[in-house]
Amino acid sequence: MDFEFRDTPKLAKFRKEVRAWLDLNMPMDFEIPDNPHDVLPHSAKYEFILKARHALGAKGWLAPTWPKEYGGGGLSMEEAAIVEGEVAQRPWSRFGVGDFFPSTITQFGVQIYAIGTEEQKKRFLPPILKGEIIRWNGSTEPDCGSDLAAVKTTAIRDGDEYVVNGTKVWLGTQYDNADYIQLIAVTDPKAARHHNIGLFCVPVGLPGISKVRLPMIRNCHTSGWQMFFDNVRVPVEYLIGGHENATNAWRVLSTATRFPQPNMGWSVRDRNQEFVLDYVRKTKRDGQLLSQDPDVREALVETEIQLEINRLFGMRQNWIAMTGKRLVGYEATQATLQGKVTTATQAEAYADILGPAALIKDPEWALFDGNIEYKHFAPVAMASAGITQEVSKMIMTRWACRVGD
Amino acid sequence: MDFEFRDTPKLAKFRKEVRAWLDLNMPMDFEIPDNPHDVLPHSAKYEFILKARHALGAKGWLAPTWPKEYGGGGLSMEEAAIVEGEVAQRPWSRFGVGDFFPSTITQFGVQIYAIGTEEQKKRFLPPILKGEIIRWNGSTEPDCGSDLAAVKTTAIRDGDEYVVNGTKVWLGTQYDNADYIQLIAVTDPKAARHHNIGLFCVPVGLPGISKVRLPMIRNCHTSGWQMFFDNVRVPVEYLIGGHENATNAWRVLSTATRFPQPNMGWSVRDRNQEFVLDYVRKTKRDGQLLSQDPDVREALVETEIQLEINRLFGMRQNWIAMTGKRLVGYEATQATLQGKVTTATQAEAYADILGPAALIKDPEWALFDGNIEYKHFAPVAMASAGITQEVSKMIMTRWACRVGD
Amino acid sequence: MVDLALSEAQEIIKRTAHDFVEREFPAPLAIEVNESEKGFSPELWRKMADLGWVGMILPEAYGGTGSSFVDMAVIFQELGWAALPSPLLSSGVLCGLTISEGGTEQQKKRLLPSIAKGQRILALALTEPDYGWGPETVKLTAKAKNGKFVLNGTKRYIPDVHIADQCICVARTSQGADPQEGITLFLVDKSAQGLSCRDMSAGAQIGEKLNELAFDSVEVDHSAVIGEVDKGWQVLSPVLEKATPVLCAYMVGGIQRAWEMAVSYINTREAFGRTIGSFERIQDHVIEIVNALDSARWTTYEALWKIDEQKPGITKSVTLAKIVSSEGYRKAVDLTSRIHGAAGVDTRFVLYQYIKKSRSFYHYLGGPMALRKRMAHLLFND
Amino acid sequence: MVDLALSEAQEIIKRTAHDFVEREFPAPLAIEVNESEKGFSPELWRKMADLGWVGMILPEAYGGTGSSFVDMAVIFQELGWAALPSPLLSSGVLCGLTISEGGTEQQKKRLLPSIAKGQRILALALTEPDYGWGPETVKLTAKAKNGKFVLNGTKRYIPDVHIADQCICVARTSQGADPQEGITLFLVDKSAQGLSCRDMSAGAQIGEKLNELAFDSVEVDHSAVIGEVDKGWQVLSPVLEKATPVLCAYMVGGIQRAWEMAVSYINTREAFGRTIGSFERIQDHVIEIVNALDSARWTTYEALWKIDEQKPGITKSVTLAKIVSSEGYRKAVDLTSRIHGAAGVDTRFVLYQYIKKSRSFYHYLGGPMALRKRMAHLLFND
Repeated sequence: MDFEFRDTPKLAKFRKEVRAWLDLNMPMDFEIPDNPHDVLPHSAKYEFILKARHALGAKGWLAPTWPKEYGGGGLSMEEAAIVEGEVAQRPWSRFGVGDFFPSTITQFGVQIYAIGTEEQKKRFLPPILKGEIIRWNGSTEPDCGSDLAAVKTTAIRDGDEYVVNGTKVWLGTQYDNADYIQLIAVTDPKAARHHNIGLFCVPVGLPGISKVRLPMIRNCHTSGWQMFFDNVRVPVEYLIGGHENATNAWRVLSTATRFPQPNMGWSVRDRNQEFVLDYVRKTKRDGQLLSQDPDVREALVETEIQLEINRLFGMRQNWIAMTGKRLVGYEATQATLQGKVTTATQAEAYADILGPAALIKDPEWALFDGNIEYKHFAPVAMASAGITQEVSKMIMTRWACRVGD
Repeated sequence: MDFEFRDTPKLAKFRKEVRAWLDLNMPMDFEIPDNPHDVLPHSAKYEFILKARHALGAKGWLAPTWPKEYGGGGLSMEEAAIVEGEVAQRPWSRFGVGDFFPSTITQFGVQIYAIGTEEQKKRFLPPILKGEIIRWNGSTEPDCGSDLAAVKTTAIRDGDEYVVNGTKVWLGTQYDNADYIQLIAVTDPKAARHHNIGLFCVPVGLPGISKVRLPMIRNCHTSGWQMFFDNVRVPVEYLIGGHENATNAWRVLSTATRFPQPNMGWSVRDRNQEFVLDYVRKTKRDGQLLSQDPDVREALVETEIQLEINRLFGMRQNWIAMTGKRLVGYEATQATLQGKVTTATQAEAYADILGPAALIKDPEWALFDGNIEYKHFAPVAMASAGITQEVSKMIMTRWACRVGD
Repeated sequence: MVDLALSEAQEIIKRTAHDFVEREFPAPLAIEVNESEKGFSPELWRKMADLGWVGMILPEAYGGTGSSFVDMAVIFQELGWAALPSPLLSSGVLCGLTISEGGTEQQKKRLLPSIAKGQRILALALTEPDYGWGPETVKLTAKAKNGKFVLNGTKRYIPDVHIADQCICVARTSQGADPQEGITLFLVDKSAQGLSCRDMSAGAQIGEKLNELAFDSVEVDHSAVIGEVDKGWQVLSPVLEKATPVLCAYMVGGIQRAWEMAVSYINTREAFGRTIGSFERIQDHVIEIVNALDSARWTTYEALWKIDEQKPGITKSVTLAKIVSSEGYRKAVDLTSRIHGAAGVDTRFVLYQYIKKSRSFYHYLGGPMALRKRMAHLLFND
Repeated sequence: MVDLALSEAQEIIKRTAHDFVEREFPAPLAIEVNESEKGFSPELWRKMADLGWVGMILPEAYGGTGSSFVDMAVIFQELGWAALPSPLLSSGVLCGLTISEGGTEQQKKRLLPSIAKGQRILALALTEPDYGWGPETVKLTAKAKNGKFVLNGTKRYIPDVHIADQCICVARTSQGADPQEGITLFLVDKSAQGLSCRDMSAGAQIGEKLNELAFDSVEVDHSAVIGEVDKGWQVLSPVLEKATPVLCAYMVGGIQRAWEMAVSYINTREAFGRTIGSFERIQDHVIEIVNALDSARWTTYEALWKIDEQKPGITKSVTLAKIVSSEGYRKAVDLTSRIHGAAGVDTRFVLYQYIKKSRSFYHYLGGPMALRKRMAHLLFND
């Protein structure tokens, strides 16, 4: 057994290269704007992220472990971890490394890789993996969320095109514009559930697409979009894989470990925990250091325990991916669940310890540049993002309970 | 609003009478045997409980609020609370007042009252309410617990008798012998589920009944029984109400508040909590009073909070019963659930605070005469007793979620 | 004798209040007012004052109606149900009671009638950067100088003061071994020289505007002192205690509304071919909400009853109620949000207002971590 | 580089151990042995010793095999899976390591080979009525007198000592400001004059027999001292630390078995016309068990790996593993019992043995409340 990431001489050399490259392309002295979680279009941060992402992408480091032929870095897991670790140690990474490694890769890229034709992989993956394009996720509808097979949007074949009609919600919650929509739609309303849904890569500029803003709980001032598809004609080449493949694509996604998410944090301590530990070590309340308050101590012990389990589950995910032993299992879902539990534990503990200061966002008074406030609302804002805990448990049940085996 | 039990002059007089009666009939100096939770037949405690119960029953105080015509005390809720409170303050009540107010009344009595014929009420209720007889609960079967409608035991009418065949488990977990079995059995195997089950009061002496012991987790040395019914012929007069009434009888029971359980504890502090509070106030570990350990304090604050909520839910139950406003609701089930949550919180907290001493039962070393050990295992031993939390939630769902409304 | 029902008169108050908020403060308005710059509707405030709610627990002799705390809480529960923001707790309860219990006859005559009518709005300025609700946290100084007092220091996280005419500033006039001694209450005009008020809640998701009040050599007359010099805590402490379960009632109303939203949604929203209310995981969330609701409700009303009837154990009951309400409100809205999926984070949905309020009231008048410590002190008499 | 798999050699050890307990210790025997008067099977113990398990982490020079802690833990996990009781932790790990790390050459030669062969059984007598696992809890005195030491005091909650030949008694020889100083370890014969051993666990539902050892002027020679006089804690402390994750592995095995029982039951038991595994409330219990299992598993093995590789942060990892394992084991068996309904409290069902063991190991080598304090000290370097 080995629980340690350790640089071999070869890896140490690689690390030096990574550092040098980052110094050159993503310098340490980039000025961090206020409210680091705000991603306003054309804001300094937005521009910086785009620039940084393009640079990382061009180098192949946005998708470090993916094959080079598709625009990935062709790196080993160990090398990928070095890239992530070094990025995470830069001061500007307090934005969250997720901003640099977008879900366009970790979600849409994985799906195209899993079910796309060779031609589609060659066409769509390189710009995705190089960070040149952003896709919005067009899965959820007003009446369909967790139960994706219940989508009502239709895409009916008409000659060499699919005609799309329907409404999607909560697109573009992270980025204010996109190149494509990752769209699922019913291709045959009469066919059986789960066997009648297609996955499309829809260019946003097609006629018949319109959108309105959906404001949402979050600590950035952005929001999501509601998008309307009114007889949008999508050429058949934008259908990814077969016309009934979307369910498989999502199943792959919910359990995929082939390309581990780079922000698994297996080599990086949680920055919020570090901030709060440091804060209570230095801050006095009524003449006593907060770190001497037994309740503060116990609350931070509990967050530490959850974070440690989270770290180990993340390490296990990456190890499974590295060894290529299993493509699916309950472990990925368990890690996701533990992540949500950990975040909730942190959110409550930090608010208990820090009082109303944990709720303040104004740069003058906010703690840790607003990260604490951001963290506090993350469990609420992100409860349904990607997957709800309830649906995670449905998935986990299959393996954990051996139900149906 | 009024949250207080307060003696009016009339009630103060009644309290004096109760005290005098208890002094005479259940004297303070009764010697408490070791292992107070052991109810071995013919043990000193067993004999004492029987004697005490008969005395209380003869006085009508075992079922203080029930009509006198059926053997109850005809008392008001306020008077009943006085009886309970005074019994609970006697040293020997550390056995738990539940030993004096048996489930034969609170379960079987309620069912007979709810669905029995007037003749059956007149016949069965008086000996039950006077504590002269004990019934064992013959509901659960090896393959049927929470889902009572799935009983396999049959009771097929043959002339003036029902012929009973089947197996029941977990009878007599509190008492080692009984007069009757509260039995549910299918009266018509072909009829619809829930509409084919009869409730019987079966005399234990009938030919064809046999039994073996079932050892179980508990802190008394007793156990349950498994009972076999082999062509037992039960006269038709022992069928309570109609031959398809058992489901109703159980539904009444799970939500009934007409006759509140006397051991709702609305006027009595939890004795274990009192013991532990007292213990940590007096006991030093490494030279420091346990009550000065912040973790001990916080653990007991949490048990106190749960106990207070428990007390208020119990008060509400008795108030609902007193005002006769509702016969059914989610509140009774909520109170039961809160009771189980509270007990589990106590069990864990006391073990955390007291260490392995909480697990010791030997009289030489046990804490609080073994009550702490008893409390520790109660959440496990009693998890399925009466009703599981899972089924409680099923019942609570109907009202709390308005599902099906 | 135990009676957990509201009296007939209270039922009428409850119906009146419920009808009022349903009619005057429907969800769209709740969003609009709460999201407005001041987070306040002067029009609604006037109507509430006209209904007599502002002076409800103030003495009849000074324009109030001398009602019970349970009466007042019945109204607060409905205000909380509607998420209606107002300075009622600050002005009508905290400051009104402080003046009524600690003020001179002259102060009462001068201030209480206009407070009761809602014409004068007061806010309590107690908490400081070193956040807490005990006397040891009061560090803002008031020094006697030339027959006046000069106030220097900073108050933070103060609600309602941005719309107030005056504030009651809790200041330290002397420092001894006992932090309860040496505290003095001052009535300070918002327009006083050297006093500045800034909104701390910009961009934040908190239900009430929180302000910083900076006192830079603010001079006040001796007549501004409420109660005795150095003995202010003795006036304020019981007021804080009495106001707490009133706030809890507001939170109970919020939990009630969260439950109603949850029940309504789970019985209409479908997933996997069923209404989501048929899933046990969803049902269990609702059961947790109901448990939070009833726990908060009964601990709160017991505390209020003890205050009205002057029963022993008020501190323990109030502490219990605030712990249970703070934790329960947050849990209830978070679960309601989860039940709603992505719809639960749509800020056009009124639930968002409740999520924010659950946060701002979580610590107000004392957060669970501090109150659990207090509960331990009560359990161990130390 | 990160590799969470067992080595091929460890996989063989695991299979061997699993086959052994499946063949030699089926559920009926698990009940019989655990419920027997001594809670011990000498026959199984001999077989375990023959397999080389007892001396596994003892040096080869003294009859051991010098294996790694992970190797040892692989076996403990299978023993825990089977709920097999033995003095392996007491004799082969705690006492064996103490002698191996603190004993003289002579002591090692004399004691270790027979310990490794299982012919000599030792138990550790550390805890006292004032229960705890730190040096400050050691109050039993050893006073030098006529070239001997005289031991007086009481040890409590000591497992395995009733079947041991000797015990290592942790005694206080001097008292200074630092409680870690002044502790001495003595090897004491069970038959020593003045030493009495009594079973404290009569009637109790604890997985291991716990004993009281009363020392009434027990005299021992200087040669009985292991390590230096007054410096015993320095020997014992790292041994306790290393033994802890080995115990955790036993608990991980128990959780694994609880999960298997739960999965088996929910897929066969029916209620309301369905297997109970189709109910979300039941599924959630199993998910909680799996989360407890994996949390305990990975924290435990990381701690063991750190010990084997002498990595920094051993104390934190060990503390974490024991907190997570203690809490997880209890939760897992309680949920498995609940899943089984009344069948879960039938003591003829082997689950009962796991319920008892989850209790007795909960506090052994440190309970969560004390360990969370230690974790705080580590976080804040105080």
